[in-house]
Amino acid sequence: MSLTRGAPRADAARAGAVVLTDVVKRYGRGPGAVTALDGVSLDVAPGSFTCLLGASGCGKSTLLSLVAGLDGLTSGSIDDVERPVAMMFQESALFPWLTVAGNVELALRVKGVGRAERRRRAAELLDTVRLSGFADKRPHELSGGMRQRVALARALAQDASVLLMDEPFGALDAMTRDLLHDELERIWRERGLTVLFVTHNVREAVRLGDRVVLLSSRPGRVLHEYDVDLERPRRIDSTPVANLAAEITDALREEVSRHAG
Amino acid sequence: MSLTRGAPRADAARAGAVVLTDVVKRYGRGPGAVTALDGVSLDVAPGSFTCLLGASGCGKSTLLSLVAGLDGLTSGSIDDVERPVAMMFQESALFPWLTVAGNVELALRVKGVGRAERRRRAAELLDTVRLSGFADKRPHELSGGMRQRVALARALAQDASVLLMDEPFGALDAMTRDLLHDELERIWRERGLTVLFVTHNVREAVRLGDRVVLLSSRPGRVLHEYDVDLERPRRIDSTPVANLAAEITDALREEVSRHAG
Amino acid sequence: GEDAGGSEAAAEADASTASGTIRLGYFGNITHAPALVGLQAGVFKDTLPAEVTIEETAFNAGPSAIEALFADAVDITYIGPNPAVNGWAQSGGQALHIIAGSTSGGAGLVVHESITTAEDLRGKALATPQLGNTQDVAARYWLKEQGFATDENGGGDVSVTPIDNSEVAAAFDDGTVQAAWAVEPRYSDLVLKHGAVEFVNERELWEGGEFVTTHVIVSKKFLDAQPALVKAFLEGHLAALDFIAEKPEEAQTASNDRIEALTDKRLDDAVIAAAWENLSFTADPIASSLQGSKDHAVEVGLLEDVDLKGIYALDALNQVLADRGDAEVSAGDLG
Amino acid sequence: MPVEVKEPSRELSGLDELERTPATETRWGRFASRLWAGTWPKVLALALVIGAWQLVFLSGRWDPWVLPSPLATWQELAAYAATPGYWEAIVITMQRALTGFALSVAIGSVLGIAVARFKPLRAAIGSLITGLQTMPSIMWFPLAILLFKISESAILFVVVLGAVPSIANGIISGIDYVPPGWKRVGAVLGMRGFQLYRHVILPATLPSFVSGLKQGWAFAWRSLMAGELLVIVAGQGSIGALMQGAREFNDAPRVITWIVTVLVVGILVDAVFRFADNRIRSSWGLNQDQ
Amino acid sequence: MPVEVKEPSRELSGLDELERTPATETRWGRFASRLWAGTWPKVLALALVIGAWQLVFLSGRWDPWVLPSPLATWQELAAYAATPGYWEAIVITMQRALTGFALSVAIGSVLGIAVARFKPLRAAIGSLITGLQTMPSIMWFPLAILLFKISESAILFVVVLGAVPSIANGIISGIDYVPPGWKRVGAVLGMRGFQLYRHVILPATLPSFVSGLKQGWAFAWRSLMAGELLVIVAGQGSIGALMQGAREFNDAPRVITWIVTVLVVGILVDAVFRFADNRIRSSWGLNQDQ
Ligand SMILES: Nc1ncnc2c1ncn2[C@@H]1O[C@H](COP(=O)(O)OP(=O)(O)OP(=O)(O)O)[C@@H](O)[C@H]1O
Ligand SMILES: Nc1ncnc2c1ncn2[C@@H]1O[C@H](COP(=O)(O)OP(=O)(O)OP(=O)(O)O)[C@@H](O)[C@H]1O
Ligand SMILES: [Mg+2]
Ligand SMILES: [Mg+2]
Repeated sequence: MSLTRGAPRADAARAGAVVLTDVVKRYGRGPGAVTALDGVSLDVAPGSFTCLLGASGCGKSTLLSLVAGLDGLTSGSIDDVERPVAMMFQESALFPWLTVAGNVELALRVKGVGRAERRRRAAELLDTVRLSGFADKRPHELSGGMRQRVALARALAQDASVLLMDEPFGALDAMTRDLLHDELERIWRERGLTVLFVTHNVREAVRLGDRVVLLSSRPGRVLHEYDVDLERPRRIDSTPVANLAAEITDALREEVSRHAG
Repeated sequence: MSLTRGAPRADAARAGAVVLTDVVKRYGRGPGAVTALDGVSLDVAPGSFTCLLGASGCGKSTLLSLVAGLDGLTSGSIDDVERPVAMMFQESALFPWLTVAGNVELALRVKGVGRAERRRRAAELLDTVRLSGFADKRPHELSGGMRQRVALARALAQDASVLLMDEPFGALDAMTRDLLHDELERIWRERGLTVLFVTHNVREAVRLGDRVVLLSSRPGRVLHEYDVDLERPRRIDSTPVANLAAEITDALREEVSRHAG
Repeated sequence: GEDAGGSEAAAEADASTASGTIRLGYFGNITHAPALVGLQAGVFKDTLPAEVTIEETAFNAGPSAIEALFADAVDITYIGPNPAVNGWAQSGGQALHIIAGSTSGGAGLVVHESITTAEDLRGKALATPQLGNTQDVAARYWLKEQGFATDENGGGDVSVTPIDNSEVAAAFDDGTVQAAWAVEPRYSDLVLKHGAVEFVNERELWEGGEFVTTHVIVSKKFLDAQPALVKAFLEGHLAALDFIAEKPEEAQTASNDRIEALTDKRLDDAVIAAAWENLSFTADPIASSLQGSKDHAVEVGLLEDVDLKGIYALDALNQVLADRGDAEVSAGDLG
Repeated sequence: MPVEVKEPSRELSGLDELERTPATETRWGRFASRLWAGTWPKVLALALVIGAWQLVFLSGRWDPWVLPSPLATWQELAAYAATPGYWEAIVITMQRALTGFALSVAIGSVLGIAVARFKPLRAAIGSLITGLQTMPSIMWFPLAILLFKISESAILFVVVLGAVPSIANGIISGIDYVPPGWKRVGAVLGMRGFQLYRHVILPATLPSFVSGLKQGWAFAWRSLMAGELLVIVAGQGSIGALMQGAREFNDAPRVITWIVTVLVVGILVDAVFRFADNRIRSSWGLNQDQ
Repeated sequence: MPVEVKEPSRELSGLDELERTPATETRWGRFASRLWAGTWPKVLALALVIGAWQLVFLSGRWDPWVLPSPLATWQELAAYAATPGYWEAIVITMQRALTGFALSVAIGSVLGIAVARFKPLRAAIGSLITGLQTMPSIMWFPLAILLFKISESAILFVVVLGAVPSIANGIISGIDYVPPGWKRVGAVLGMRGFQLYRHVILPATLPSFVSGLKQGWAFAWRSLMAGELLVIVAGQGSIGALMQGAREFNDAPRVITWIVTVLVVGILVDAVFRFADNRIRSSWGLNQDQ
C-alpha cells in the first residue's frame, strides 16, 4: 500500500476523462453570494475511480453538477468530458408518473433502444440492484433505500463512459451496500467507466476508489489527494482498508475542526 | 459490556413510552398488497434510546410513521404514545416557502411560542446543528446534509417527549455526525426524551442506543434485540463499540443473506 | 276594458297631486325618441309635478326590460311590440298593460343594388334581427305573400337569416346577405352608408301607413297602486311628443345628446335626419298593427296564438288627451 | 392482553371524521359503498335546492311567470326533452364544442409550450394571453365575420379565441412549476429539446394542464353560447340560440330548462376531467392518505 | 495553459440560445439589460401586428369603415382618450371589477377549501362548480334582477358567479396536489385543522391559487362586460356599455379602441399576477436554472 499526499499537481501533461482547471463556482450575487468552489483543479484519468470526501456543504454536489454540465461555472474550465455523462443525484429524483421499470427504461428510451431490449435491460439492472420484484411499483410505494437503488439502476442504464455518483449508497444497510459495491466494481471494470463518487463513508471511499480526493469547506478547495493502491477485490472490513480510512479520517477531522474552530 | 440476545419478550409487565403490540401493516389490497410489518411487538421504555436496524425496505420508516400516528395500522395496537411526537423524516421535507429559520420556527409557532422567543430558540437550535450563518437562506440554497440538519433542528424545536428519527445523519460527513451525536446525546439526557432512531450505521446505533433492535425483511419482524450496556459517553471508534457493532453486523449479514438466498 | 281597472282608476286620478317615484325604462335608440327627448330636454321634469321623481334605467334589449318589469325593478318602460306581447303571453295577461303609443314606422326591406325585382330575391339570403321578432315576422309574411317559401331554419326560396343588429352591416358588406329587413336607425344607415337600396318600406304594407315600433307599457301592479303617477307620466309623455312635433331639430339634437350620454357616440346627423323622416311619433298605439303582426306571426308559424284582448289600458291616456282637447285613441278589439 | 384492531390514523381522524365511509370488506361491498358515498350527497343537495325553491315559490314572493314552480318546470323540461329539437340542439352544440375544444387544445398546447420555452416570446405575448382572455366573446364577432363570413368557422373562431388562453396559461404555469430537479435528471439522461418536453416537462405539467383544460372548456362553452347567436346556420337550433330564444320570450320554465341542461352537460364534462385528475393523482401517489 | 472563462452550462446552451441576454456586470447595467430584454420583444410584436394590419389595410381587401387603418384608429384612440368620459368609464368599470373580484376571492377561497376538505360536499357540489362556470353570464341576468333589482349589486352578483368557480377550482386542484409528505410534516408538528391549512396546505397551494386567480379575473372581467349592460346610466358610461354602444354603431375605430383598452387593462393586471408568480417561484427556488 502506497500513499501519495497530493501536492498541487503540475499543470503540464494533463489528460483525462475529466479535467477541471481552476474551477470557481459562486451562487448568487452581491453580499449574499456563496462561493461553493474556489479554484478547484482536478484531473480524472479515463477509466479511473475517484472518490470525493468533504464536510457537509463543502461543494461536492456542486462539483458533480458542474461536471455534468448542469450548472454554469463562474470561472475556470472543465474539459474532455464526454457528454452526456451518467449521474446519480443525492435525492433519488424518480419520476412519479412512471413505474420503477419505466424510470429505468427512460434512460434507454432516450437513446433510442427498442422496446424489447429496453425491457430486458431494465429487468437485468433491477436484478443487479436487488429489486427484481418491484418493476411495476410506483416510486411512492418504495422505501428510501429502494428508491436510491432504482436511481442507481437508471444511472447504470445510461451506459455513459463517465459516471457521477452523489452519495449513492447513503440510505442503504451495510449488507446491501456491500453487494452493490461488488456490483459497481464489476460494472466499472467491465465497461471501463470513469467514476466520480461522492461519499461520507471514508471506508467506502477506500473500498472503491483508485484515488480519494479530500475537499475543504467554504470555500471548497482540493485539500489532499490519496492514491489507493490496495489490491482488488478489497473488503470494506479488511485491515488495510481500515488503516487507510483511519488516516484519511484524521486528516478530515483536522480540516473540519479547523473550520469549526 | 453485557449483551442480551433478545428472545421474544413475555407479554406480561409491559409498560413504556411506546408500546407496540402485534402491529401488522399492509399496503394496498388484493394480490398487489405488501406486508411491510407483520406482528411487531416492541416495548420502548420512557427516557430510553432505541435504535432500529434492518435491511433496506424492511419497514423501519413504516414503523416510525405508525408510531407518529401518520398511517393507520392494519391490525394490532400502539399505546402510550404521548402525541404529538417529534419526528425527523428520511427526506428532509422542508417547506420551500419558508427560510431555514422559518422552517425551524414553524414547530414553535404551532405551539404558540411568541415571536421573540421563537427567534431566539431557532437561532440556538441552528447553532446546535452548526448552521448559524444560514438562518435566512431558503432550503434550495442548502446542500443535502445541511437540509438534513435543518430538519433535525426542526424536530428538536418541537420539544416533544418522544423523538422519532429516520436516518437523520445519513448525508453527513463523519465529523459533523460525531458532533451531532454528542449534541443529540446531551439533549436526550437533558430533556429525558424517548428516542426511536433508525440508522444503517451499526456503529452509530451502538454509539447512541440503550438498545438496538434488529428487524427482518419482508415481512418486517423483530429479529433480535440487543441491550447496549456500554458506559457513556461512548466514542464511535472505541473498541467496545466496534466489537458489539461487529457482532450485530454479523447477525444482520446473516439475515440479509438468508433473505437474498 | 274589463281587465283594466287600474287604467280606469288612473283615468280618474288627479295627476297634479301625484307624488312618488317612477322607475322608467327605455333604450338608447332613436325609436325611443320620446323618452330620449323627455329626459334629455327636461320635458318630463317640466311637465311632471315636482313631487314626482323619475328614476331612469337604460336597457339594451327587450327581454331585459321585461325581466326587470317582472322582477318589479321598473314600473314603466318604452319597449317594442314583440317583447310586450311575450310578456303579456308569459304572464297570462297579468303582468303588464300597454298604456300609450310612442313610435310608428321606420322599418322595411333594403337590398343590394343588384336586386331590382322581388323575383331577384330567390335563392338569396335575407337578414332579420332575430328569429320571431317583429321584423322577422314582417319579412316572412311579406315573402309568403310574394309566393316564396321560407322556414325557421333558413331554408326555402329565400334564406331568412337571423343576424344581430350590430353585425348586419358587416354581413351586408361582405355579401353574406343580400337583403335585410331592418329597423331605424339601421335602415337609414344601410341605405346611406352601405349602398343598400330601399325596396319595401313597411309603411306600404299597413293600412294608413302606420304600424307600431315602440310603445309604453306599465306593470299592472304599478298601474293599480299608483294611478296618479301613471297619469302624470302620460302627461309628460305627451309633452315629449309635442316637443318632437314642434321642434324637430331640437328633438333630434336632444335625442342624439342622450344617445351620446349613454354610448359616448353620436349618430351621424344624416342618419338621424333620415330616420326621423321615416318614423312618426304618436301616442296612438296603433292597436290594429299589433293585432295584425301577431296574426302574421301565427300565420307563418312563429307563434302560438295568444289572446291579446285586454293588453291595452288606454283610459288614462284618453282622459289626458281629452283634458287637452285632443282626439282619443282606440285599442280596437284589444282594449 | 387484548389485541385491538384500531381505526387508522387515530390522531388525524378528528379532522377526517366527516370523510369516513364505513369499512366494508368484500370487493362488491367496497364498490357499493363508494357509489353510495358519491351519490347521497348529490341527491341530498338536489333535494335541498328543490325544497328551497318550492318554499320560495310557495311564499308567493314572485309571480309564477317570474319564478315557476319546480313541478311546472319539470313538466316543461320533460315535455321539451321529449321533442327531437331539444336533442338535436344538444348534439349540434356538443359537436361544435368538441370541435372547437379539440382545436383549442391543439393550438393552446403549442402556444403554451412556445411561450414557456422562449423568453422573448413570453415577453412579447405572455401577458397578452391573459389580456385576450378577458375580451368578451362578442368583441370578436366583427373580426370573426370579417375572416369567415357568417359560417360555422366564425363560431369556431370565437370558441377557439375563448379557450386557447386558458389552455396555454395552464401549460405555461405548469411548466414554470416543474421542479428543477426533474429537469436536471432529464438533462443528465441526455434529453434535449423535444425529448425533454416529451418525457419530463409535459408529464410533470399534466396536473396543471388538466386544470387548464377544465378552465378552457368553461371558456369554450361560454364563448360558444355567445357565438351560436352569431350564426343561426341553416338553422337547426343550437343550445345557445334556443336559450337566447327562451330568454327573448321571457319564458321562465324554458329558460330554467336550458340552465339545467347546461349544468348537466357541465357536470358530465367535469366528471371526465375529474376522472383524468384522479388517475394522475393516484399514479403519482398523491391520494394515498385518504 | 490558458484559463478560459466559459459561458455557463454549455450543453444546455443549445436549447437556451434564444433566451440569452448579454452578461453585464454592474448593477445598473443588469437592470437596464433586463428591462431591454423585457421590452424589445413587446415593441417588436407590436410593430409586427401594426405592420401586418397596415398591409391588410393597404391591400384594400376590406373597406375602411370595416377595417380602419392603424393611423385612423390611433387618431380615434388619442382623441377619445382625451375625453373625460373615456377615463370615467375605465374608473367605473375597474371599481366594479375590483369589488367583484375581491368578493369572488373571498367566497371562492372559502368554497374551495370547504369542497376540498369535506368529501360529501365535494361529491355534492364539486362537479357543479365547473357546471356553473360554463353558464353564460346572461343566463344569470333574470336571477340577478330578481334578487337585486337593477342595481350595482346585480352586476356584482353576475361578476361573482362568473369568477368564484375558477378561484374555487384553483384552490381545490392546488389542495389535491399538495405532496403528502408536507401534510405529514404538518401533522407531526402537531398541526390540526385550521393550523394545517394556514401553515402548510395554503402556502403549498399558492401557485395553483394564483393561476386560479388569473382565470378568475378573466371570468370576472368577461362577466362584468356583459353585466354592465344590466345597469346603464346616462352620462356614466362603463366599458361594457360603451363597448356595446360602439358595436351597435358599427364604429370600427371605436370598437378597436375599446378592444385595445381592454387588452391593455388585461396586460397590466396580468403583470400583477406575473409578479406574484415570480415572487413565489424565486422564493421556492424554481427559477434558479435560468
Ligand atoms: N405507500 C406505500 N405503498 C405501498 N408500499 C409501500 C408504501 N410505503 C412503503 N411500502 C413498502 O413497504 C416496505 C417497507 O418500507 P419502508 O419505507 O418502511 O422501509 P425502510 O425500512 O424504511 O427502508 P429504507 O431503509 O430503505 O428506508 C417496502 O417494501 C415498501 O415497498
Ligand atoms: N442553488 C444554490 N443557491 C445558493 N447556494 C447554494 C445552492 N446550492 C448549493 N449552495 C451552497 O453551496 C455550498 C455547497 O453545496 P453542495 O450541495 O455542493 O454541498 P455538498 O458538498 O454536496 O454537501 P452535502 O454533503 O451536505 O451534500 C453550500 O454552502 C450551499 O449552501
Ligand atoms: Mg451534496
Ligand atoms: Mg426508510
